[in-house]
Amino acid sequence: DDLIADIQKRGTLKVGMSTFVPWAMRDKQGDLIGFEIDVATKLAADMGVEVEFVPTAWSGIIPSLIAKKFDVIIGGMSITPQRNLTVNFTTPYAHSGQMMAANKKLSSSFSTIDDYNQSSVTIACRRGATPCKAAQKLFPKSTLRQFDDDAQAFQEVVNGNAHAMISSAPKPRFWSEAYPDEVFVAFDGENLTRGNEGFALRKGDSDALNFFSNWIVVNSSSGWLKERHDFWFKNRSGWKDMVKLEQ
Amino acid sequence: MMQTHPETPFLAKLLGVDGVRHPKDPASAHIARSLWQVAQAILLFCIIGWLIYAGAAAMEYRWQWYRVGPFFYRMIDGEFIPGPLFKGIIVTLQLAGISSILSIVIGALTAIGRMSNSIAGRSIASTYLEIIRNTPLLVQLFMFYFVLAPIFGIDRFWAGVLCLAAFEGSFAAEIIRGGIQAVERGQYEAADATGLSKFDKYRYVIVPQALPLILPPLTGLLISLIKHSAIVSVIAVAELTTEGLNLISDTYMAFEIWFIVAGMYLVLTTSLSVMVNILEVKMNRAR
Amino acid sequence: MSNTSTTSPSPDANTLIDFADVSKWFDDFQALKNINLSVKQGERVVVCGPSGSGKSTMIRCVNQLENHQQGTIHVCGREVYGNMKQLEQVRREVGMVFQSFNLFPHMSILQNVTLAPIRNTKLSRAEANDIARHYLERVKIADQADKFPSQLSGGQQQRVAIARALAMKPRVMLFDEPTSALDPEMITEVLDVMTELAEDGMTMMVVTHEMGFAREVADRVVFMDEGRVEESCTKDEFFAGGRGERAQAFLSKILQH
Amino acid sequence: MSNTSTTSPSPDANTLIDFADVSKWFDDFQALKNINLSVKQGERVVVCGPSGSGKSTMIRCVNQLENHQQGTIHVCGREVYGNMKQLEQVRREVGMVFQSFNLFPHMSILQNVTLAPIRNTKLSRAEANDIARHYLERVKIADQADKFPSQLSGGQQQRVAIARALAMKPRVMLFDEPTSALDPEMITEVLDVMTELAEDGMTMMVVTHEMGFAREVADRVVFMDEGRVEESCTKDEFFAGGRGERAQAFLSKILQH
Amino acid sequence: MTEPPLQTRRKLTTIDYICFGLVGAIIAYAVYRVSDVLVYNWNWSRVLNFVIYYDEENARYVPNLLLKGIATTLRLAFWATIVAAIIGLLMGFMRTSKNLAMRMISRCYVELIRNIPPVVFIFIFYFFLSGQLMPLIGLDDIDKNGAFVSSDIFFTLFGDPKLFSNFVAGALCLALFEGAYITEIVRAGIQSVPKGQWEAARAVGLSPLDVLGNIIFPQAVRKILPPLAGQFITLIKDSAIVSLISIQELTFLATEVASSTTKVFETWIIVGAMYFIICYSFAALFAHLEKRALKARR
Ligand SMILES: Nc1ncnc2c1ncn2[C@@H]1O[C@H](COP(=O)(O)OP(=O)(O)OP(=O)(O)O)[C@@H](O)[C@H]1O
Ligand SMILES: Nc1ncnc2c1ncn2[C@@H]1O[C@H](COP(=O)(O)OP(=O)(O)OP(=O)(O)O)[C@@H](O)[C@H]1O
Ligand SMILES: [Mg+2]
Ligand SMILES: [Mg+2]
Repeated sequence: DDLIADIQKRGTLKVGMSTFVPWAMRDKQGDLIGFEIDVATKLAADMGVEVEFVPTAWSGIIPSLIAKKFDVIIGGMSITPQRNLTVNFTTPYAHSGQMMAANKKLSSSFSTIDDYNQSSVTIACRRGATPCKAAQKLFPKSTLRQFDDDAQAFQEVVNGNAHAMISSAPKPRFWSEAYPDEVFVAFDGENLTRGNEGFALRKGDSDALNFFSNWIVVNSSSGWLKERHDFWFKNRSGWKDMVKLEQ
Repeated sequence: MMQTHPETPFLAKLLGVDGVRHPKDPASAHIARSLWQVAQAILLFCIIGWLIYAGAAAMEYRWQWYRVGPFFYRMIDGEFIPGPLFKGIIVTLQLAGISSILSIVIGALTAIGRMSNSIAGRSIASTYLEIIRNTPLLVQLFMFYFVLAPIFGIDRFWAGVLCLAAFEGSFAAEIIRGGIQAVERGQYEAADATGLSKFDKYRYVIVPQALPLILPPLTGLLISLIKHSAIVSVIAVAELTTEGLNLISDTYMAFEIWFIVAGMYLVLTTSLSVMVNILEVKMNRAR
Repeated sequence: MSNTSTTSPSPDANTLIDFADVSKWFDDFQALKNINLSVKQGERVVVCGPSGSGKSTMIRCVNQLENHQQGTIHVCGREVYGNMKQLEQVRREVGMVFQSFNLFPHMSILQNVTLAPIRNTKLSRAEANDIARHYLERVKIADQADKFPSQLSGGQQQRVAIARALAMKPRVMLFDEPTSALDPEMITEVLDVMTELAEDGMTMMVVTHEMGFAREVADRVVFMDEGRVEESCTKDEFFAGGRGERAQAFLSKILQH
Repeated sequence: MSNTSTTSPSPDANTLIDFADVSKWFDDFQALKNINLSVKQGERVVVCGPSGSGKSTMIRCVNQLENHQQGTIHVCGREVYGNMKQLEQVRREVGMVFQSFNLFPHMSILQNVTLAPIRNTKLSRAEANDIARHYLERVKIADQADKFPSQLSGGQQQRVAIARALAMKPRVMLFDEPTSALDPEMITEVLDVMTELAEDGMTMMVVTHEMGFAREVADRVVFMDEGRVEESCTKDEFFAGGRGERAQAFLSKILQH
Repeated sequence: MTEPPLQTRRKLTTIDYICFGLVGAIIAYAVYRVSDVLVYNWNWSRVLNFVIYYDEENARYVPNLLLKGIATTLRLAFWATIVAAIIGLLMGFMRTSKNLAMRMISRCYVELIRNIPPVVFIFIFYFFLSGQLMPLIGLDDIDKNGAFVSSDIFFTLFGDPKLFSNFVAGALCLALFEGAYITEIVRAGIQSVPKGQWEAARAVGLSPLDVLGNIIFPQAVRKILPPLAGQFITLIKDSAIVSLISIQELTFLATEVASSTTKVFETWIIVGAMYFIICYSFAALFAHLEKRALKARR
């Protein structure tokens, strides 16, 4: 089967994604906005088809891809060998880092990785996401709590139920700004690891893989991807109005 | 109408096949007919099974059953290391066990409140019941976990336990109330007429008669509690479904793991139902 | 006891119901024991006997509401047998009236009576209505045709049940204690209808304890006990005392009431 | 009409039950209409009347199984009223026997009879057993003490119910159609026990249609109709015909049976 | 005829005051914790904006995500109830059949569904079976610009045509799930018809189909309808579970809103209230209808 031909024939590109500030989120009208939304929209436009987003719970995103609920995942999914055994990845279209937000009361004295790497420390993350892998690797001794959603993990830190949470940049920074008294960004905002996010595709169609990969190569050398990435990730001033943040 | 001739073959009795047998219908023909009906059913299940299999094949999914062993347990140097699924089912059982006891307590209190004359008892009990009945369990769980738990400083496991107990408690309340009200009116009157105090009336006359009516559905409640406990995976309590989800996100072997998890629940709940059935039959016989 | 029962030849055309060596079990309990009995065209048979003696079971075997397991039963010349189509045929020639009326509560009286003619014999609604009204008149209840069963008294309901059975123009009517669920005042109105039916020559098999009725219309009285036909004699023989000890004892209890 | 009931002075010590202007409603339906009636120590009152006339309701007001809404009822000198403690006291002085026995099915006969003495008067089990056996003997059923209610016949069950009521040594006994759920052979055995009780001087209020019993033991017959006490006269007056039209009509129907 | 005396109002007793006091104390403590101990910036308007929002360009209020979610939830419940009723009817009749194979199949169906956690069932069915089924019946390829598909009627009935195949899969999932419970309702309804009705129907020589269609079913329906209405409400609630497979109904959109805004408390309190209002009003409506039907029958 030929995915590209199918998409052309159907006239729509179905994109699986999951809400994940600022990769993809809802503006005040309830419409989807974010880095990935821009990427997928341009991708579809370049293919000459319409784009259709299929918002999907993170834990079901791979089974949904396999069950052909959509053609491709453009969902800030980091490339890992484990995942690659089940799905195909394109060349990375973004390189996110992992950042850590920590509770001021519990962990203000912590400064090194080793401080967090204790069995008495609880670290929260989003189930199945790269940050969890990173946390496992960086803090093997600490207790890991996995959630279906980043916001839940973060609330745990705000409430002092977890010492810290790891998430892809820049979310920990955004959140810490909202709760300056309770939460701070650990390690001065330094990225803990560097991720490689690619589109995920079903196995077995190297033509499609080749097409998507080269689309990414073209758009990153033209600087478009970086420009969009900076718009969404550097700070919130560009899109604050869209989501109507009061702070 | 279940009728069996004295000479109805054992097999037919066992299967509960209608024992209606015509004079000209020898025992062997009767067995043949029962077997034919069983065969029909098996055939149908085979067709369904084949459809599923064909579906799976068409999906070009790479089955990796050989990898599932360590999910249950590993033996390292003769030492038993429980795997995630094993740990998960233990947590599931703990969860169900604690919340079933709590739910019976909540149910009993609610039932008493609803049946009492007290305005507070009635209004609090019925408010509780209406709220539980008219919102989804999933939303209740989110409320418990995201709203109540942080407010009262309850941890994840207990938030799960309390939510399940509150949910099942509403059913327990109705079971208990139903059982008590199923005791004949004449029994209440006879107890009153002999001048028993209210406590004695319930302790010696009503409750002993209500218990046999209450116990079987209450054990049924335990089964549904085990089922519903799967939902606390949403708040990351490390029970069976959560462990399954975590494994899936680690390995992406979605279907193998879902089938295993479903199978484990099925074994747990059906074996419990069978036990309940046996219990009920025994109690009926005792009566 | 053999599992295969012998096939008896169909009895002569005049015999509408014929039991040959019929036995029936409920689980391990034998409710009918080698029943032999035949009812001729136009004959009126009253069946009596103590409670649990198998009267209902026997009469319900005629139209196979209960299936017997041994022996053969012929009704209107056909052997009743598992074959559904043939059985439906037989049931249309046999009308039955139950102790508890069993009217269809969701249908009006008229619908109750017309249902079978319309569904079974494909009569038009108008034709069926005519027939129904005729029989409702016969049981003296035509003015209630549009009511529902729950609006009628017990006696009226039972008369509707009789009309419903008659509307299929059956060759035999079976009655299973048709008056025993009725209040005393209503018993007579149902018995009157039954007596008229008997006088018109309908073949009838009636389970009843109303000995007055038996004395008036029965050709034959069958006395059952513990699943056996203990006695089967003409009305005159029976009431003249030509009966066994058990029947004697039973009768004396019944008449004491 | 006032909502607050007036407190009448307690009637003289000899009066065990006293109804003064008692009315009772079920929703909008008035089941008792201004009942005035008193039962003296040792008196045996039979209450009769057509179905739905309020006999059960009246007798059940005595020990407040039904609550009246107007007027006052005194039992053994105490006004029966909402107060639970006082009511329990009254109920221990009043024994009651129901139409449907209402034995406790999960207890043995002996336990049925000893429950109230043990729980209410804190007797030891041994003492209670002695009392129970005494009353069981009195109703001629001591040999069944260890059986369960479901193992007894209706008549036996009703006699146990009488023993259970007597075990509290009540000053009054109430009977609500104690024989109407029984088969004919069993009626006599229960009536015999009741007659003996009457002969021993027990104060009794009995709802029954057994006119033979009334004729034998009653001091007074009360006839009710539509929630009113229509007639209340001595047995002799009543049976001698000194009664109103309605009572007359009712009695003729009853005796026709 | 005298009037019944007015019922005296029940009085509050000490126990009542203690109970109310306890509940009040718990609520007061919760408020205290939220304001003093727990750190949280309440912002109701941010979430309420997702219920209904003010479109400044056209100067009017527009339903936003959460209201759309309710619409989807109701659509799901509606279709799933219809399909589940059909499944339940079939299986319910099979459950009372004389044929062992029939009984075995429906029994297995009911037991299987009732003994697997809904969460697990939904995942398996959705990803495994519906992944096969939907392309097979070609729902993925419906013409999204066809006259009917792009009409308002279609939108009212099925929602966004783009999500149609997903919607159908979710509805089927729920239907299959609730079908097991409706099967039991139907079975109870059929078995509530007195044995005498079967016998009377057979005795007048009706064919088996006529017996079921004309006698048993019409009587069973009266017993079936009220619990079926109740099951519809249950289905509204149970539909929350398909949020886990990303059907765009109320609970799923609520999780999206919660993670977009990080306003978790407000989101779930509002969504809980929305469910409550819907389910409670339906329950009241059905109770009213049932009462009226009962009166009409008398
Ligand atoms: N469905 C059944 N299952 C088991 N036993 C049954 C069933 N129907 C009847 N019996 C038993 O078969 C015996 C005969 O029953 P049947 O109803 O024919 O008696 P009967 O003569 O009609 O009595 P009655 O005068 O009480 O109606 C009884 O002992 C009864 O208990
Ligand atoms: N719990 C109740 N609720 C409503 N109405 C009732 C109730 N109990 C009795 N009634 C009505 O009160 C009236 C008197 O009933 P009661 O039982 O006292 O009559 P009765 O004289 O004992 O009749 P019977 O001889 O049939 O026992 C009847 O019309 C009855 O319908
Ligand atoms: Mg019978
Ligand atoms: Mg009465």
